[in-house]
Amino acid sequence: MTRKKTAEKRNTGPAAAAGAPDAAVEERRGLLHEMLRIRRFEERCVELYSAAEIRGFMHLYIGEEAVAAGTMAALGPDDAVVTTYREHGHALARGVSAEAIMAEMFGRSTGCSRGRGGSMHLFDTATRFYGGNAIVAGGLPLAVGLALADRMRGADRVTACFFGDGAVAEGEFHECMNLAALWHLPVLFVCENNRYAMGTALAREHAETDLALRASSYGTVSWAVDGMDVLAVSTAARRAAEAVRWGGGPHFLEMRTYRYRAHSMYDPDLYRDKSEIEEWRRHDPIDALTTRMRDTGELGDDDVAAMEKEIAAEIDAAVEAAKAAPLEPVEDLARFVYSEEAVRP
Amino acid sequence: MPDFTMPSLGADMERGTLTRWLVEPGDRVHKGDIVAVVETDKADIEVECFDDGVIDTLLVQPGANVPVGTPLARLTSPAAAPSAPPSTAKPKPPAAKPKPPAAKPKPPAAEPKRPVPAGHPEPERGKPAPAPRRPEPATPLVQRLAEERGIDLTSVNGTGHGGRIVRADIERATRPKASPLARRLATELGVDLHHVYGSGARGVIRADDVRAAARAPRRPAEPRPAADEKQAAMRRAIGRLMARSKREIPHYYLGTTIDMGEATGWLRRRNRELPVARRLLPAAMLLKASALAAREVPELNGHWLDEKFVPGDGVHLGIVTALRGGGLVTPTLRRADELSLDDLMSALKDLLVRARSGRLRGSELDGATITVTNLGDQGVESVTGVIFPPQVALLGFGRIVQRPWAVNGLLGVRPVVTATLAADHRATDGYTGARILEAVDRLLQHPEEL
Amino acid sequence: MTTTKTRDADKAAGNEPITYREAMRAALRDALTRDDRVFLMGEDVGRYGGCFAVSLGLLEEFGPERIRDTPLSESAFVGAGIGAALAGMRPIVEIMTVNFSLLALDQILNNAATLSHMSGGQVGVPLVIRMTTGAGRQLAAQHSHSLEGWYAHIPGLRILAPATLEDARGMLWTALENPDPVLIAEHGSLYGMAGELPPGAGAVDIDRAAVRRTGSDVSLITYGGTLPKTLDAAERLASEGVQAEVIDLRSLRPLDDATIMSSVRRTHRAVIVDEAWRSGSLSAEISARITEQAFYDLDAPVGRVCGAEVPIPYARHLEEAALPQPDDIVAAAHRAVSGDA
Amino acid sequence: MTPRQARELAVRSLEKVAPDIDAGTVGGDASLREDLGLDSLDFLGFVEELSEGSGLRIDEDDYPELATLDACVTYLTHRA
Repeated sequence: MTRKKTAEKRNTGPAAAAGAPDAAVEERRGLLHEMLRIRRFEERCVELYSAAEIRGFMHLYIGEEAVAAGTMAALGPDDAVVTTYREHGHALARGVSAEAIMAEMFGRSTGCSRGRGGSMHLFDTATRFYGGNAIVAGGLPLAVGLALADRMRGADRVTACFFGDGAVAEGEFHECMNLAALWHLPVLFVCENNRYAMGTALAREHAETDLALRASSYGTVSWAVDGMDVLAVSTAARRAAEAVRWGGGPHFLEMRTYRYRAHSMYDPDLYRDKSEIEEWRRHDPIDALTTRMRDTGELGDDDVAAMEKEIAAEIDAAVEAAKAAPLEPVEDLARFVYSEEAVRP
Repeated sequence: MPDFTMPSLGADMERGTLTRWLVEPGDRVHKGDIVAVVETDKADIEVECFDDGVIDTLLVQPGANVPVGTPLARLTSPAAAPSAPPSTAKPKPPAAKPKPPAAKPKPPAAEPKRPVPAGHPEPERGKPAPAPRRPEPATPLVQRLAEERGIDLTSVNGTGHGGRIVRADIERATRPKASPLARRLATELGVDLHHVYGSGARGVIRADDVRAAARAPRRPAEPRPAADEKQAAMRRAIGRLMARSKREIPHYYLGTTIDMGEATGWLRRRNRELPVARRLLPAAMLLKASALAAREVPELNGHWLDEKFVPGDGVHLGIVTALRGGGLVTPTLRRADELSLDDLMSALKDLLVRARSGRLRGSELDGATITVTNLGDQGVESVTGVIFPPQVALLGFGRIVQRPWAVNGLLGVRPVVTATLAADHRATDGYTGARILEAVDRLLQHPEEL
Repeated sequence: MTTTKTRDADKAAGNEPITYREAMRAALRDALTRDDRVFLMGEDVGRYGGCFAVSLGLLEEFGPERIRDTPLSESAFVGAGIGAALAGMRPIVEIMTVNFSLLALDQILNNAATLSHMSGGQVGVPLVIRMTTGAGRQLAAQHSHSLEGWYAHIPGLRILAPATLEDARGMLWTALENPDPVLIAEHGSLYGMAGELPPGAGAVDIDRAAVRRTGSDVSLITYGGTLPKTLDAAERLASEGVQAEVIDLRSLRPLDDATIMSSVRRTHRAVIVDEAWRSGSLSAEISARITEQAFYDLDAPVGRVCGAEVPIPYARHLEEAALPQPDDIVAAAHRAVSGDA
Repeated sequence: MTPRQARELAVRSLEKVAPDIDAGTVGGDASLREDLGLDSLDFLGFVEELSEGSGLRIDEDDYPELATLDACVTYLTHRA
């Protein structure tokens, strides 16, 4: 199963022919590049938000990059993705261009939702990215439906549905887990348990905090994964996705991860103390992989610098393009409330 | 080296209050360091710096409330700083000056403007100008009724004893309740809603009521009911003006007969070559002669104001125009003395057509310095008019008639016209009055010079 | 083969009287037969044959994959219908009654109605949702709501109210072919209505209102379950010297302003009959549009005959008092015509 | 010009100059100046309409022959 985008580019090199070890190195390099890319992108978003270039709500993923990078690596180009408002990492890792995402957050017509969705509602049919959903657990029924269509047409595709620990307490979570299991639907539930539902810690929102255990009660194959270890994430995601693709029914992965920054730009983050954040930073997924690859000689200082340089250039270009991009003309305000003539597939 | 500015910390944050600095001038700061605490409506939020550098000066003191983007501290580059570790040595793009918040995309077009029903012209509006306030106070009943129906008593014409406002006046002034369709039909059929019986609940007038009122037997010659009302109002206005004129102005009258032979002969010869549209009427010559004469006798061309004569700023002729349905209006022909006969003729035509169709502008109805009445057109030989205050003179012309006339001792038949003058004895006396009639006579003997 | 299939076939062919529910069933069968992307999903639509027996026999004919009974999870299966539509299927989701649709309102509003616009036109939701609505069968407050007006408030949705056999038979296919989400509100008291369907009756338009009876004195504007009552009232008014025109809206969003205004401009009087509570109802919207677009043609205030603003009571006499009845419609029409409104 | 056309032109011209007079019902023998109250200016406009409508050149000397509608009809039918 080849990973979209970055990984493919590298496989064409001589290393690919040499077989596994180099492929593994390439894959790790790809995962590191993806995680670093997500982090730098969001750090730049903080600056832009402070300068009021980006407005509205913005929810950052910094700290959880391993889940997006690892899981997307396990998906194929025809698979579908449904996610939440904390979606920049998912969109980037899935292959939505940094430029289209940045333009969207600048509210420009070149944004991946024409500037109408903003940070919380990114859409991209090319990568079957069916958007962020700002209603907690609101995306789960959509994912079930996408999987239902695949099941009815015998398509061996996977629908990956991302949501947080907060969604597990929603009625829709219960309804969808039961329906997916009942109808044996090809959906991969990816629960990013970052230990806080906005300002409410895990133990103050769930009587039973072992979310994987909860999920298994629906007859769905479920297990927990260290969401701060990108290799653990990608291994688990690959195994689960394969099972789902070949008719193993829905699978549920509880990614135990952590967000370093507040719930959103508007959150004073008073509900946890700084020491806890520092504790989790010591298991930072980027530092962990960088250290490991340095120790095994797979990664040198200049490799990291080159990666940073390439990423910075990509982000700068995205920001400049977004600033220069046009706004959607007000005359188009009502367009697409109803479909234009063409009937969709 | 960009300044450190007040960050935007929320979707609707326009301003922020600096609570505390966590650094002082001289401190070395790195990208991402927390440098200050800002108070928002939710709580105090720690604010990070986005650049590496040294705090140079703190521009804003704690407690200050400033708009987003305001420079809070000036930074200098870490001149002698050790070479930055590779990972952080990113070439920083030239940070733009603290720009005003991104040009907010124009807010989506406000809801399409709600269609406001076109203002419906009230047929009743346009009542004649309110008469001056009645001395006698209205009765309590009338006060209450006016109060209830939101009517301004000064705008009501009192028809009671001594001009007192009585209940009937209030009824007439109240805006009748009618359905929109009824109100539209009333305008289209020229029905005055005041005279229509409302068959609907609480006397509401409905379409059928208006149709019935419109169908009521109407003799073609008899003016339309709405015209009655307007006619009566006009009659009252003219009556008041003439009464005041007679009361206040000591009139004296002069008259003379003018030989129109030269003038009418010249006119006929001239008209023969012209198409109908460009032919002149005798009236035009009479008006031009009057204007030129008024210029020669300025004492009669002006106004009597607070006991003294104010000469006019030009010869502006008030032209008495009879309206076919009865009543009259006096449009003003400005600077009549400077108009050629042709220009005067076309101006006269235009004024009279618009006067008759009620499309005169306010400015065309006043400002006359002397008035001419030409009722001769209606077959009367001699006209002695009543001066229009505050003017001081009025010229009148009768019909041009054939009369036996001695010219150079020989008897013949000549077309003649009787010209009269009514003048204000306070401003002038007979001697001056006579001079204007002589001037008119002399001018009419040389029509080609008019 | 099962009896319902053969008997239905005869009725659909117009050989003998057919009921509203049988016409809707014929529409379902026709759609399922013509397009394999079409499937029906809802509580008890399969083995039970539908809470109002509309889908009786379809499970046996089309199988469990395309006639899917669902658990009692309105948000999940309505959302799943939306998801399947996103993926190109043509689902027909049956929500047993409008009363239970409140549990799926978030999916209908925030996903079905919004995704196309919010995504800049990238994704569409070609979904049909059917739900039974209205009162009059002594089902008490929680099972007697009329909430089509709520849904007619939402841009991005189309709302239909089939009140005749032709519309029950013909609206579904046109709705399925429409690329946007369409809600079909079927008034519960109409299912048993019997009549003749012209042979070969098929798809009908879903944009225009219909003048079910012409008249010159007053326009009676209504939809769905109150159409029969309004037609009865019109008959009585005729015998009392008032020629009433009856307009069946058929589409609650978008509203067919042209047909409404052309009627009101002829009759100069309008009475709107709407079973829902009057405050903020569809009748309020139609009245506002009439005063905006035909103000100078009104010879009386726009009248409204609506449900009493109370939770619908169980007791028969109370329920009848709470709902608009022909007597109320006749009285309102007289008030408009005689001008003591 | 036939008598009917002439009368139509005369009535139309009168209506144009004096819109408030119901030209259709006015007696053919009613004097335009005295009975209907047309003043010299109105009459000039009336003559202007007649000459334009008929293409005739109407001199001042002919004015007396246009005193009533009937007179106008005979004047126009003979001349046009």
